[in-house]
Amino acid sequence: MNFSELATQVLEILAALAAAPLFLGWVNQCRAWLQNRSAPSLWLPYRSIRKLFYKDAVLAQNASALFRIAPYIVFGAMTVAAAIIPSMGTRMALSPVADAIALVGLFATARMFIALAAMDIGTAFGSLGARREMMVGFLAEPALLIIIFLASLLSATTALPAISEYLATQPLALHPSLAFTAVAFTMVLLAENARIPIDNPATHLELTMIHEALLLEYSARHLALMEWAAALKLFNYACIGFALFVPWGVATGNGPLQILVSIPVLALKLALAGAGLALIETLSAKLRVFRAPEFLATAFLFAVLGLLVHLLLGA
Amino acid sequence: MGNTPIDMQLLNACAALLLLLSFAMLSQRRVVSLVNLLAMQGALLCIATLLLAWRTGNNHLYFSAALTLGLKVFLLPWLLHRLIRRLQVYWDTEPMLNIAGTMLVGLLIVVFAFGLAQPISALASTATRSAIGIAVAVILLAFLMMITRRKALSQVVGFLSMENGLFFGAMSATYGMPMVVELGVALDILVAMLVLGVFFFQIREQFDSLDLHHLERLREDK
Amino acid sequence: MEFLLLLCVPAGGAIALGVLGGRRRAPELNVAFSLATFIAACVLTARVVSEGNLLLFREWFFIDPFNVFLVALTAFVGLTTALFSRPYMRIEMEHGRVTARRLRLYHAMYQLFMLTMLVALTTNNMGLLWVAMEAATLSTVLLVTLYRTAASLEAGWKYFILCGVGIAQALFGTILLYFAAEKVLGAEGVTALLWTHLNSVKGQLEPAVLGLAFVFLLVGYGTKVGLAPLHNWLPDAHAEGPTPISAVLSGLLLNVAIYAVVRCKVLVEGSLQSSLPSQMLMGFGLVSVVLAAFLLWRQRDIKRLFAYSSIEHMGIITFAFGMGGAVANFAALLHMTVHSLTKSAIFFTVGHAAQKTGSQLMDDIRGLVTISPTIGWGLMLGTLAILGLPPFGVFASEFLILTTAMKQQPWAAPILLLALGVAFAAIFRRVQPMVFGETTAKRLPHPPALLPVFAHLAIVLALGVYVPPYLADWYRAAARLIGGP
Amino acid sequence: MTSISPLTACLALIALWGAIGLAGLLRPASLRFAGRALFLLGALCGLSLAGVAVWSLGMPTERLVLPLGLPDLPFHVRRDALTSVFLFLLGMASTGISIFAAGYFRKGTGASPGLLCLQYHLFLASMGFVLLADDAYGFMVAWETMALSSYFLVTTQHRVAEIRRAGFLYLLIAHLGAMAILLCFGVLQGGSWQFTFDAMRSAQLQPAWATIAFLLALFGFGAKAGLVPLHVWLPEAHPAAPSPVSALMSGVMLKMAVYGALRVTFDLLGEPVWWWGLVPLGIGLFTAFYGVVFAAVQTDMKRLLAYSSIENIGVAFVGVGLAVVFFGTGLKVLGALALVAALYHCLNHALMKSLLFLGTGAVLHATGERNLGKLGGLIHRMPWVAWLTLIGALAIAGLPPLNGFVSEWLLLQAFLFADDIPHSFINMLIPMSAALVVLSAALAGYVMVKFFGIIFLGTPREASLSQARDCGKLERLGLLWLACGCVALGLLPAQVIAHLNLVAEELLGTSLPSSTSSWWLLAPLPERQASYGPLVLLMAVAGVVALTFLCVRLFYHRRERRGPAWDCGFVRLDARMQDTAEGFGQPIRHIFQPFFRIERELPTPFDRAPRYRVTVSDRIWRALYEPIGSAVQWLADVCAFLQQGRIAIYLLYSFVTLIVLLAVML
Repeated sequence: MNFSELATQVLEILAALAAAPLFLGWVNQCRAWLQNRSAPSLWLPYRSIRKLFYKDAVLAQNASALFRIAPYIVFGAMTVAAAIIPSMGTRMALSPVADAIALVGLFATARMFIALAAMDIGTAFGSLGARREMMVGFLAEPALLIIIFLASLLSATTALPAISEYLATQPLALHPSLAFTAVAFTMVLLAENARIPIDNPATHLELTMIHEALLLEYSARHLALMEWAAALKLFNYACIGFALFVPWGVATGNGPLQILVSIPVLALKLALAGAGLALIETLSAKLRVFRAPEFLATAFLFAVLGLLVHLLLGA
Repeated sequence: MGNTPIDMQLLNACAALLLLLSFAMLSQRRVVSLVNLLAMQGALLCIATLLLAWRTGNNHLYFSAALTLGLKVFLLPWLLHRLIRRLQVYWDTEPMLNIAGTMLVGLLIVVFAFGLAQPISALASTATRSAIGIAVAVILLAFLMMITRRKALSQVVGFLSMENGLFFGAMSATYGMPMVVELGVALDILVAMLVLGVFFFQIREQFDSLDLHHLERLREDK
Repeated sequence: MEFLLLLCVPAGGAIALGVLGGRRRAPELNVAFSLATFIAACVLTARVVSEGNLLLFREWFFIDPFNVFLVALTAFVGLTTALFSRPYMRIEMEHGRVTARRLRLYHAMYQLFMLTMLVALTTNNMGLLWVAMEAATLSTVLLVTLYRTAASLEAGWKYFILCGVGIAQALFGTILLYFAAEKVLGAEGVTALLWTHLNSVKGQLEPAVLGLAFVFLLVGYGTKVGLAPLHNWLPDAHAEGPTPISAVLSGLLLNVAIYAVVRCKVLVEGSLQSSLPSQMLMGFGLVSVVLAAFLLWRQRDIKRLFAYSSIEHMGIITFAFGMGGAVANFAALLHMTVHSLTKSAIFFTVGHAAQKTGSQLMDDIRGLVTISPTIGWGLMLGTLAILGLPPFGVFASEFLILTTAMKQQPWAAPILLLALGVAFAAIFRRVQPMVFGETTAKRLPHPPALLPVFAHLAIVLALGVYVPPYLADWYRAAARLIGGP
Repeated sequence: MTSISPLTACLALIALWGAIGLAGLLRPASLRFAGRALFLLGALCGLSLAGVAVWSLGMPTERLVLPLGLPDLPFHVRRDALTSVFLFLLGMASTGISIFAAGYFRKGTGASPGLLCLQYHLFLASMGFVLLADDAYGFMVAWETMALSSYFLVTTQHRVAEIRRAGFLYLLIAHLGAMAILLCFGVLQGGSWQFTFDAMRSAQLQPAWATIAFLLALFGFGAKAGLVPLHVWLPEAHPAAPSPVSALMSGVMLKMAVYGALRVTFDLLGEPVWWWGLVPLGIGLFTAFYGVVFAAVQTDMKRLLAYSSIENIGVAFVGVGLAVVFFGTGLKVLGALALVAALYHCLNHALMKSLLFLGTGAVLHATGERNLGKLGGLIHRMPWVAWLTLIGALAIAGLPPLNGFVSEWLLLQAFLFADDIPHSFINMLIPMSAALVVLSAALAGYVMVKFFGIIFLGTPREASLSQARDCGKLERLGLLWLACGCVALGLLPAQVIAHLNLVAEELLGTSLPSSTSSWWLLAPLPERQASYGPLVLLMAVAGVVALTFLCVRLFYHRRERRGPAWDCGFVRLDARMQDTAEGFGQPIRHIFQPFFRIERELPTPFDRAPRYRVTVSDRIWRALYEPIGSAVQWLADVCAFLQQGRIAIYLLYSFVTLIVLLAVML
């Protein structure tokens, strides 16, 4: 572990923490534009997080300690996840600590804590949200892993930085298998981040909500952490997507210059991804909750198809 | 058969008569007659034994003959008659298989028995070796009789007839078993008869009849 | 001397109890005679251990490794059954099911039965063996009908007729044997019926005759063993007689019958030089095991249940003897030992259980553990032992039999295992609710005499993990004697 | 005095367990003596066994012949690395369980403490002996004793008809399995007719026979392990038993089946053929999936855990199958990886499932309820149990940095590099299997949220729950021990694997290349660059959490109020409005409908007292077991027809038999 790796690591974490709400704001802005609405400020997520931090917290009477520590754990897990994903450079101090499987595990841990915390108060919505969240989770998780498997098969490792490095340094070639998995990944991303076909981040309509139902009882700083963690999650997913499908521009060496170059590249990728996400969200309609499994099963199918294509064609 | 000595001719005649008696028992429905036929079988056995004893000069065969006379001609039939009188059972009901059918099966059995006895007779050195087949036939016919009868008493008669067949078999194959064994066998049969007598009274007491269909309760296909 | 005592004590006992058997202290007297028999058997066994095989009374009787342990076992189970029958019959008297006269008959016949079995086991004379076997039937037939109920009369009648007819076949078999032996050994005297002599010349005996003789002997003694389809008397007789008699019938008489079959098989196989007798034994064994296993499934009466279990085990033993060879014979002998101990122990507990609940129907017996922990656990452990669960000895012998079957008759092993599985399910699903569960019956004031039960089970347990060397040596010697492929 | 070898020490400890059991009969009614002191002694014994096992791991194989057993086949015992690992598992898990049990048994619960003590310690001793046995007879004796003693423990509450039924089913399937094992040994000896394992090792089997032996072993051990479709006893027996016994059965006894499968496959059979592995792989996958899907719809907390055990044992068998496939195709290092994953999973499951079962035991004692629909909010009343159970729940859900994740990680690593198998079709199937494993693992998370959330979180669903008390000191200690084990196994995988590697070395002749990088990093295959460092991961997360907490505290700490729950402004909230266990399982029921046999009772609009009832049951019971039952019944009826009670018919049988035999003889 040398200094430059450590520096890259710290930089990545800070960048993720800072850029995640921004990315969320950007997606929202794009969406508003696409929907012909006047867009909220790009900085709105920051402001609302700040506002929440300054409020007095209200806890339900029977909230247990689990309810109170869950936001911290979720936030911590998302931050560490951000540290593992090679968003700018692939040489990071923490990269040997967790590979892609552990990354999925970290996401799962966060999910489990959110779900448990939602059940803690004992409201109907809380447990409903927990149930739906876990349902989406158990379907999305295998799909995500299959996607990662494919990349691992290509690069013979499960370490995300190594995958990214491998893919980035390969001569440009068409990987038909990756096309399938890219579609699958997008679907998983939508589902996991409570985006439109599965969930509507902007609604509290009780019968359809998933993510919001989980956070109903949270207020003030706890809610702020949760929202921030959600933004981080979206950011993380976007970065995983970059690492797997558009790794070019990521710093594969230790030089400060390479890192510097990778920052605008990442910004560009994020901007495009945000716009694309907004486009998808605009073009699709919210599915009934019962349809969510079908949606995710399709994602899973695409991922597996990608895998099969890879095994068949060797590409 | 012209040069067969007279005593042997007599012996063979006895054997044939034994077989005939077996068939007669198979077709007989009156219990009293059955017992009489049994006694006649015993008598024939006795004669056969005497003939054999005389021919071979085997002393213990005389004893056997005496035993047969006492037990099978007098004692057992007497006991059975007594039982019949006391228990008032004179007729057997219709046998399971009709008489003609039984006879036919009996005929097949005789054929089988003769076939069975063939290798044994071939080895026997006794004068009576040809009678072994008849002994086997008597045994198997008695078996058949036990199967087809429905009264306890006629079954017992069948049982005793089987015993006669066995005795005749022993006689014709080996001039009888060693004395002690023969005594033991006789004792066993006597005790068996006594036990049976007790049994009959118990059954009678319980069911008011000696019909075997009372004794068909312990079964599995309920 | 010991030997004379061994036979005279039960004979004397039969006479004495025939006179005094109805008295108040008669059960104790019965125990005393049984104890004396057992002591005589022990002394005899000790002598055999030190001196080797014995031939007695002008070779009319003999003791070799094959029968010495059976003698000891018979005397031992005779003693424990007497111990068990003491309180059992007393309670039966109190319930008014037997009168003093019948008790006298019971005690006298009990001793007579022991005598006949001991004679059958020790005699060297095949004719005497037959006489003793027939006498064993006769002495027990009146015991089966001791209660004079309709069912017991029916059972007794079937027992008498079926076994009588069967044994008549055995007599014819014996005659044929004698006929064949006479050619070799001469007609003078009785040597032609002495097993030791026959055994020494078995190679010269005429195979065709011996083959036929074996069929008659097998059908004859096989009826007494309870081999299917000749077994039909067995469940009835076991279920309807007094329980001590069920215990000795199942635990001892069947052993003696199988002993007779095996003695005959040794001779015939030596002469015949073909595997036909073995195959017949295996066939009978297998049919018995399978049939019994499925019939177990339908039982409602507890004593019938275990009677069928006896058929099953006799089938296993017969099958093992049929396979022959050192290991299978060894296992079969071991199985005879443990089966007789276990089964009699089970009948003891069953007797108490049925007495306490007043019914032999399994649906009426519930929660024995609650009524009396000793009876409940005795029945449970006994059942598990008889079902062949380790560490009980039955498992040891079944293990050996099954492994040998896999070796010699691979096709039969799965069938046996399947039947054992069915039997396991059939028995255990009945026994479990009897032992466990809720009960309405009250805990009884006086504890049952269960020393015999636990003594038996302890021996069976011990045999599962440790076979004493001298016992193993007997088994081995006997296994060699029995031979086989 | 000769020096003590590990083998003799193990034997002595196992004998001591037996002696402790028997000592329970000295004062069977005394709870203090038989129920407390002896159990604590047993725990000490377990701890020592675990210690001895660790001590012995690196040592060479030892053998011994005991002067017991059959005359020609005395008990052979042997200790090698595989044995040691499982002895460690037994010792570790039983220590925690015994401590818990010492505080658990109360007066007036069925059997007397002395009897329980006897059965419990006999159970432990027999499991120990299963591991040491080195001949077929000794193995079978120990194996069946294990089944028997656990049967008695299951039926402790024998007055309940359901429990008796469960016990019967359990013993029956165990017995059938044992028969298959016996047959398997019969095949394995391969003509030498020596039933020592040594003879089996040296036997040369024809391929067809070896395959048969393998399949028989799979059936036999699968029956014990609860592989579908032989799993039916498991969800019946586990809930029926007292909780420490459930823990022991689920946590330890099922592992004995894995041990047996490994012993036969890799040790006794010697050279497994690669495609054998597909069988346990396929069955394991199906079992894992089946188990977890059923776990998700259970409403009884112990049944839920029982199904979860089925899942986990399926995963372990997936590892075993994968190891066979790899080993058979010459990919020995990957084989070692899969094997280590399977072993690791066994170890993990032993601890975490015991922990969860003991947790349910504590809940059961405190509330008297097993039904999830009547629990809730217990985290306030029973914080110790709740938090320690949470560790178990997170571990079994396969979340980092706990132990469940490690084995899953290893297994997935093994799966991922299966593309070297020289059979392209299998090559394609194996990543799919990985997907199924992941799906099961993810569903396990679902199940655990349901389990923990419904029992401990929310508000109490019954008024009586407010009386619940946290468990006693000994129980806490037992739970704590197991929870610490989960954490330790999760955080120090490199050390554990270094030990498990010895087993791979022994069975496969290859071990994983030792992770050279550092002690805190798990990198089983260095050339793959894949690594996992749970300790650092935990520290990183903890660091971030602490930092966040500090920041929040320093900069933004505002007042905190308690108020009624918001719930979108709904005011008349009560405990019955929470999701029930049935409700929580609804999505699973919906998605995986074909797996279940669902009976619904729907109210009509005109019902005065509308009732809605839904029961979910196992299809396999209907499809497999009931036909077998009726077939046996039918055969029994046919046999019974032969016996009509008529003496003439019986005589006819004798007659025909005689004639037939005579004809044969002629």
